[in-house]
Amino acid sequence: MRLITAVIKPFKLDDVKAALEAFGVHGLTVSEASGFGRQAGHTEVYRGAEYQVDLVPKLRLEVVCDDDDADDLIEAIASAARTGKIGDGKVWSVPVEAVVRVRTGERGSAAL
Amino acid sequence: MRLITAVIKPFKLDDVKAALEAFGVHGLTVSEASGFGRQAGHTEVYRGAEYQVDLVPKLRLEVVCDDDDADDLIEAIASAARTGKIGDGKVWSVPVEAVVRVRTGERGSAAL
Amino acid sequence: MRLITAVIKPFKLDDVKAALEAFGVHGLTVSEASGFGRQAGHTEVYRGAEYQVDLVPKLRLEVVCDDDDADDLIEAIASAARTGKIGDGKVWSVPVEAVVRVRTGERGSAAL
Amino acid sequence: MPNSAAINAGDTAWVLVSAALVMLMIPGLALFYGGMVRVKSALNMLMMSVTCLAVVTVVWVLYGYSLAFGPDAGGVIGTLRDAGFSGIGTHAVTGSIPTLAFAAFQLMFAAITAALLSGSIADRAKFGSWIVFVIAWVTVVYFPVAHWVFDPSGWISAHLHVLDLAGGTVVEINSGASGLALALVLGRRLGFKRDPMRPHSIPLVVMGAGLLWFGWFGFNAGSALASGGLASVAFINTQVAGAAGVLGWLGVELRRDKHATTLGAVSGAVAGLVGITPACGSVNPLGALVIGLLAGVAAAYAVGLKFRLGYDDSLDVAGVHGVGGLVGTLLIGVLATAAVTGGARGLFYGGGFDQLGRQALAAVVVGAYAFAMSWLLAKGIDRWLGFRVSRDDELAGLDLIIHGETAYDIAGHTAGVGHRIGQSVSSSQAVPEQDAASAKIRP
Amino acid sequence: MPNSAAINAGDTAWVLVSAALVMLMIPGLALFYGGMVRVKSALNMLMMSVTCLAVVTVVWVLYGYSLAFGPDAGGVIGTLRDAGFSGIGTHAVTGSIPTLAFAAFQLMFAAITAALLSGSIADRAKFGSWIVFVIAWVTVVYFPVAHWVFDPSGWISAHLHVLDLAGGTVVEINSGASGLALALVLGRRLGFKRDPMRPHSIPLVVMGAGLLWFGWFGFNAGSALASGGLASVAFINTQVAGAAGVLGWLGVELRRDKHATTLGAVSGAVAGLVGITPACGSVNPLGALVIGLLAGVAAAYAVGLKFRLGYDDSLDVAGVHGVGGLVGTLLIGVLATAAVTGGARGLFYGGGFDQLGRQALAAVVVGAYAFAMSWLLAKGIDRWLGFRVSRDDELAGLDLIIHGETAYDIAGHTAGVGHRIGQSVSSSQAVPEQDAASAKIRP
Amino acid sequence: MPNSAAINAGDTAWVLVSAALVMLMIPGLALFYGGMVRVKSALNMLMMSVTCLAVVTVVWVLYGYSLAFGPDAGGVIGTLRDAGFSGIGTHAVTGSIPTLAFAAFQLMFAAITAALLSGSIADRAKFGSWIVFVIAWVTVVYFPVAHWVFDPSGWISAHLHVLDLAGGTVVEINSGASGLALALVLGRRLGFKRDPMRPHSIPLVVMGAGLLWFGWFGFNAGSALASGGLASVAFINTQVAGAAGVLGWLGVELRRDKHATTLGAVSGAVAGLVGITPACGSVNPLGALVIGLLAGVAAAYAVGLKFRLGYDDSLDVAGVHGVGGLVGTLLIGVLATAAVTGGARGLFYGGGFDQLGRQALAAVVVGAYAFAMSWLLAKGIDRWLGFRVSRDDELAGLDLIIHGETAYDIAGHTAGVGHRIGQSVSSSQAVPEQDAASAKIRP
Ligand SMILES: Nc1ncnc2c1ncn2[C@@H]1O[C@H](COP(=O)(O)OP(=O)(O)O)[C@@H](O)[C@H]1O
Ligand SMILES: Nc1ncnc2c1ncn2[C@@H]1O[C@H](COP(=O)(O)OP(=O)(O)O)[C@@H](O)[C@H]1O
Ligand SMILES: Nc1ncnc2c1ncn2[C@@H]1O[C@H](COP(=O)(O)OP(=O)(O)O)[C@@H](O)[C@H]1O
Repeated sequence: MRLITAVIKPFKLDDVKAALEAFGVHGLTVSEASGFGRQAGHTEVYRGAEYQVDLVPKLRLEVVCDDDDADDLIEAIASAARTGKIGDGKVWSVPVEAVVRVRTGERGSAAL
Repeated sequence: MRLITAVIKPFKLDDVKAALEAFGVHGLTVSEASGFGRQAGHTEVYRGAEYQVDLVPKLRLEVVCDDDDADDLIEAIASAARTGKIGDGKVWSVPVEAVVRVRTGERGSAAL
Repeated sequence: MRLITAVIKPFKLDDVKAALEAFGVHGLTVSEASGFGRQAGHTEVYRGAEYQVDLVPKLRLEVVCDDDDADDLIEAIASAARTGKIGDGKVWSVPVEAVVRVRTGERGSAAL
Repeated sequence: MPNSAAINAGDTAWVLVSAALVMLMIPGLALFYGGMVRVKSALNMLMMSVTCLAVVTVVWVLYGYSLAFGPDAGGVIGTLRDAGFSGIGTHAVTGSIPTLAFAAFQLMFAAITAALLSGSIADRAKFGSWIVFVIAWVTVVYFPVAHWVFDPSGWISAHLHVLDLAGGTVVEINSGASGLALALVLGRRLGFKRDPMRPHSIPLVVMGAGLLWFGWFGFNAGSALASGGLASVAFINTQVAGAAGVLGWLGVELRRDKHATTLGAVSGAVAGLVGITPACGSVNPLGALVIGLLAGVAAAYAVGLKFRLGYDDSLDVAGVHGVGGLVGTLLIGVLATAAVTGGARGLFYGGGFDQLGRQALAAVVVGAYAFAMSWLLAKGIDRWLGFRVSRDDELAGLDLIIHGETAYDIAGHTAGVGHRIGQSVSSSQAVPEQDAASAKIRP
Repeated sequence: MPNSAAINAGDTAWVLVSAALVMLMIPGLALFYGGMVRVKSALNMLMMSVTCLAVVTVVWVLYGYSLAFGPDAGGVIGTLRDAGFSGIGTHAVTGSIPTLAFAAFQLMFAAITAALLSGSIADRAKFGSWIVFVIAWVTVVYFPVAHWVFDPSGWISAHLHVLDLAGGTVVEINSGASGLALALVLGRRLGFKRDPMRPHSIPLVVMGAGLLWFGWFGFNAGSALASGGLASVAFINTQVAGAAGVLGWLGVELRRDKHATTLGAVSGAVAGLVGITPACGSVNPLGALVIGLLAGVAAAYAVGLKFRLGYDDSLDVAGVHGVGGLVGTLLIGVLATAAVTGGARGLFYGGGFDQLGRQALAAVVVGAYAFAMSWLLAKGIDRWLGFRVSRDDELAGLDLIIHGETAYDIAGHTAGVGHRIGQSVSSSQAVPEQDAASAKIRP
Repeated sequence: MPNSAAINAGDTAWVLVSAALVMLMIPGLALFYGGMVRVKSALNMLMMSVTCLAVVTVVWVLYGYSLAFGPDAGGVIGTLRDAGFSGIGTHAVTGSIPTLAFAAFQLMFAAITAALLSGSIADRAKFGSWIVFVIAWVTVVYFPVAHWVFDPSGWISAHLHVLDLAGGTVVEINSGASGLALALVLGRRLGFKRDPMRPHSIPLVVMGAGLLWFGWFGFNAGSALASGGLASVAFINTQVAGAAGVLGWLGVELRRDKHATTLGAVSGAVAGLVGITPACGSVNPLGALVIGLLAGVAAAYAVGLKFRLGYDDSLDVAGVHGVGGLVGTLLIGVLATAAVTGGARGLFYGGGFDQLGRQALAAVVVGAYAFAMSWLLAKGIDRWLGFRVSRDDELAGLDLIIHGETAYDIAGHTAGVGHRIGQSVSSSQAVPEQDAASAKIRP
């Protein structure tokens, strides 16, 4: 099994979710994140003092999947999240040793 | 070493924490997450427009542990988090190469 | 490739970021987290009822890097985040199988 | 349209302003209460106040005013002659102001007193049952008690000669006793005494308290029904007692908890303001200082009783309003000064136990009546409709379950992400296989 | 300085208070609207109201008052004689109050009416263009219409004898029709009907609604311009209609959506208050009950039209103010009672269709004029300056792009982390190779 | 109790309302300031205002009123004869209103002026020391200065013939100079000029500003102490100057920062309102326009000085109140018009430099006195009790450390999770080995 983690632009969530569903993946976990990177942050001004905000809002997606699906899924997520502009994010995968569905205790592929 | 990640229903945190403590694990990291999956979301209505909210609130727990403990811990977490209803979440583990306690620089089991 | 995850005290972010930049790493992903551990929480009082809050605010940093850099980076992060007081946090690393830059589809080191 | 000669423009201006001020106390209370509950039921808390404003107003027009202030029937209740304000035009006068101004002012008292009760049953009441209860409660409890005390021919006013300018009995003891009954009937929140149920937004609580304090000037000084010396002494007494209440509560906290809290400060303010409500037209500013201080101290201790005794008066209606109102109502019997009342004097000023006895009797009667009737009404509604939501609904939070809403969508960059409007609209993009007929945007 | 004998202190107190109350409606509206939009453009929503308060006030002093209430020119407009309040000192009297008090009261009406329009173009307007529009709109639309209806020599007032105490035409129908025109010119928000655009903070909306309701007493009862019977009936009618509006809207929701929502309750309150605005000095409390209820019901249905018909009147200016104002303006023709008006009667009280016809005519004329002129002005500004922000800016949110701010920094422990002040300041610590000359803290 | 014949009901209504309005400015200020600081010390900011309201009120009753307005001693201070309002009953009259109404109105001025100071020392003051400072400061600084300017026998009023209707000296210059002294004594916040210290909630700031503006009508127009022409001109001038202040500040921002910010708009409003405070009863609306505009511009530039000169007047008490108050106090000497003042004229209207000189002298004397005494008091308290919290406490945030609270618990689904009530309660479930004796729920 693999765990695919994707850091994407927030407004791309619906597209990525659709791509996953088209692929037959119906579960994922999303959390809020912020990124530093090439993408520039923004400037805010309060009573004449300018603040440079470098953290850029991102969403962080996690999908556990079968080893065989991993590469295709990474590809699917990356294309769905792509705008072509700096800051589109990263997708990476790590090996998973075990996965359990809490409700039933099922393990492995059956747990997804 | 292993990293166990658990996605659970928020109100189960105290139970899982108690289970971990019973097991002798006294550290963990928690973050907020939302999940898509089998569990249905909910509907909200604002001035007559209905919104379907598919993201379901979850907590995401991370515990780094010794290889030997991993399986038991996964089991312990899963049973503590179980309600038997859809949406109870997932637990998975990945291999860890190194772990350091920031305060002391200790590595490996000593870092936990 | 490796994924380094660091759980640190929030006000140490700028120091860690500076250390990473000094090392030549210009990207990282940050998310909010809370930790249970040795560090004591705090007490709040509302209309005479005392609440013990055990969760301590933390930031969770993720950096994907080349295998060769991993150890030095872990060291760099840990020293930058260190205050020497309980609750400084943990740094751990896991092996990464693939990494993609969403914008370009580049893979491996080129994706960072 | 020229005014009737009996109408004093200055007095009318003051009473109209006061009525508006008391109205503002209702959103103020909504925020005060709403900030104090957990975020998952915050809107429900707001809605309990807002619907009181709506429902009690309508009931007031239809028959409430007439029950409370219509022609007296035996000192116990008004008759229905003035139902629908029939016959009460713009020329009708009460004292030196238009009767409609008086009616508007008193309307607000009924509405806010009902809203006060909602605090005792936070996070667990069925919404429809709450509305039914409110209608029944104002009819059976509030209107009669208001008649007894506020109408010159009511028995407490005419025969007991109780001093209660702005409603220590009618509003405070009444709501405290009724709230306690409600809390007992509905039972404790799930997790009471185990889970923390801390305020989700203290700035909201402070803002609500600020509006309450502001509105209380209308509540108390407006009760003079004229703009002059009595209103002025009631005004400054209100300010002084609110201030002293803050100090009283914070003093208890510093002694007991080692922290002076923001929630404590504003709770103390409310307790002090509650305490002076009956007494504002009977004592001088030093008396107000004493009453505010003692009300603050007493309420700060009283709110802990619910944990000791195990009843879940969630936002301390009995602990703050009941106790504070009792302190003020009784202390009139001690601190009333003839220079302010124009006659009656309290124990401290040589008036003996006479006034104190009358005050105590009124407090007991109103408290007992309110508790008993509220308990019966709540029990009846519980049998009939059920008054408490299911366990699952309570855990999920009333906002989503009852109102189909959540209070905030600001928690960062998922704000607005991952939702879809209805079915068809989004599905037309992302999930094209779904049926367009399930569209949920309503005309 | 002693007052002129013609000045009544009580009436003046009431009108000054009322002016202050109406002023408070503007921050109230800002919060009401601001809570209803997504968090990324919440400040922009606040700013549209705040700048109305500023800009319209200045315009009013310079020439607005004079256009609206200066010496009449043919029933259509005032002349510029009173521009800059020249010659209007502290002794000038209008009715029984100082002219400056009257001018202050009417000023607030102009400012809030302009602010109302901002709701129809939430999240997408260029800020500079909005300011230009506001100046043009009050000049070309508001001041003339106010003259027609509120000035005794205006043609609607003097010749049509329309009953409209507090501005069902001038304020409500006017803003509704103008808002609709604005929404049409600017077009729909990106993602309209697809993305949810839910309120980012309903407590903020409730607080805003509370201030609006409170301020509305000044708006309506203050329009009596004196403190007596007329003000009192307007006051209680305002309360009753607001309450009935809540019930009307919630009734529709319960029937249609199965949820009584908080947003619905306060929207209904506003609809009811809008409905009674013209009628508050013409009907009795039972009439107000009917008007409030119907306004609430009508508006609850009307807001759905924008999804059906596809125009994006984002916060329902037309749906709530246009529709509610129309309901109230017309129902005067049905429910006006001689006991309140002192003469004119509606259809229901045997007055025939006469008054109803006059009311309908005024509603149509004002609505048509406002729609047409607003459309022309908005189109012109759109050509000249552009009225809508770019696609990217709209997606990013106006707060950051236009105002360089974000509404909140409370989302937890990254609050305040990861920001730097300017360049040099932080760089002097963490990134020492940067140039100190890029410091951005401004004197 | 019938009113004394000398009491005018309309005037009394207006002054009572004004007192209530000024009271509301204190919660308004609390929100305005509270929204502007970082979330970790937001409650502390609220508490500094709330405790001023409480403490100053009590001090006022005990001896403050008497020091400020009791029988004059040499033009410098009042004697203690009226301490505890002894002998001041409901029939006592000041002008045309009850003395208690006048005392209530003036009370609010003392309370809000003290609260203003808290802005200069945000996020770093010991709470107990702040309370001690407030008591000392009103006694040594505020009450004397109020006597000098507001009491007819005070030396600035009686001999300098300075025009200052609502307290440009007593309130604004006084708080500005005192705030500066406080900021200097306490020193800069940790991270000043390096870390961003951005407002944690701008909607809260806007709401606070809205309440301030609303309350300012009472502050300024209420200072006429009667309801007529003077109140009316003060009222409209207040509105105009607030509006012009918005435009002034935003103008500076657009030129300098390229963004018109929400924080700037409301800061400009406050600056304009500050500017007109002394002048509202001396200039006409065009004069108010000039004063508001210049106050907005001057303050917008002045707030940057703290970064240049390195003192941390955190929320710009000196920059906004000091500078704005100075602008207004001086410009009376330029723009006062006989038509409004009934006599004195400014430079622009041919009055020469006479009045301007008097205004400048009063400004300098009050500013110098306030700065010097505040510096001494703050230094003394710092030596005695310490005035600043420890480094660790400042980093952790005052809310948790001092008040044992956090402002919000809304950040999502961990709201309310992971907390336990006391020790024993939760332990009885999850950690059964702990000792039940450590239970922390207090009665
Ligand atoms: N080495 C890294 N490890 C983890 N996350 C990274 C890394 N580099 C970038 N990121 C994440 O990816 C996001 C996009 O990176 P950025 O450099 O801005 O643009 P791009 O990926 O288009 O080159 C960042 O905001 C950050 O969240
Ligand atoms: N493939 C997956 N990868 C990561 N997280 C998942 C995956 N599938 C489900 N989840 C997480 O688990 C949660 C529960 O899944 P769900 O399908 O609703 O119920 P259940 O696990 O009981 O079958 C989801 O809300 C989501 O957070
Ligand atoms: N086994 C663990 N797995 C994951 N995170 C942990 C673990 N133990 C501790 N942590 C995280 O590290 C933080 C610091 O740990 P703590 O025990 O308080 O101090 P220290 O690391 O200095 O000994 C915790 O708040 C938690 O977020």
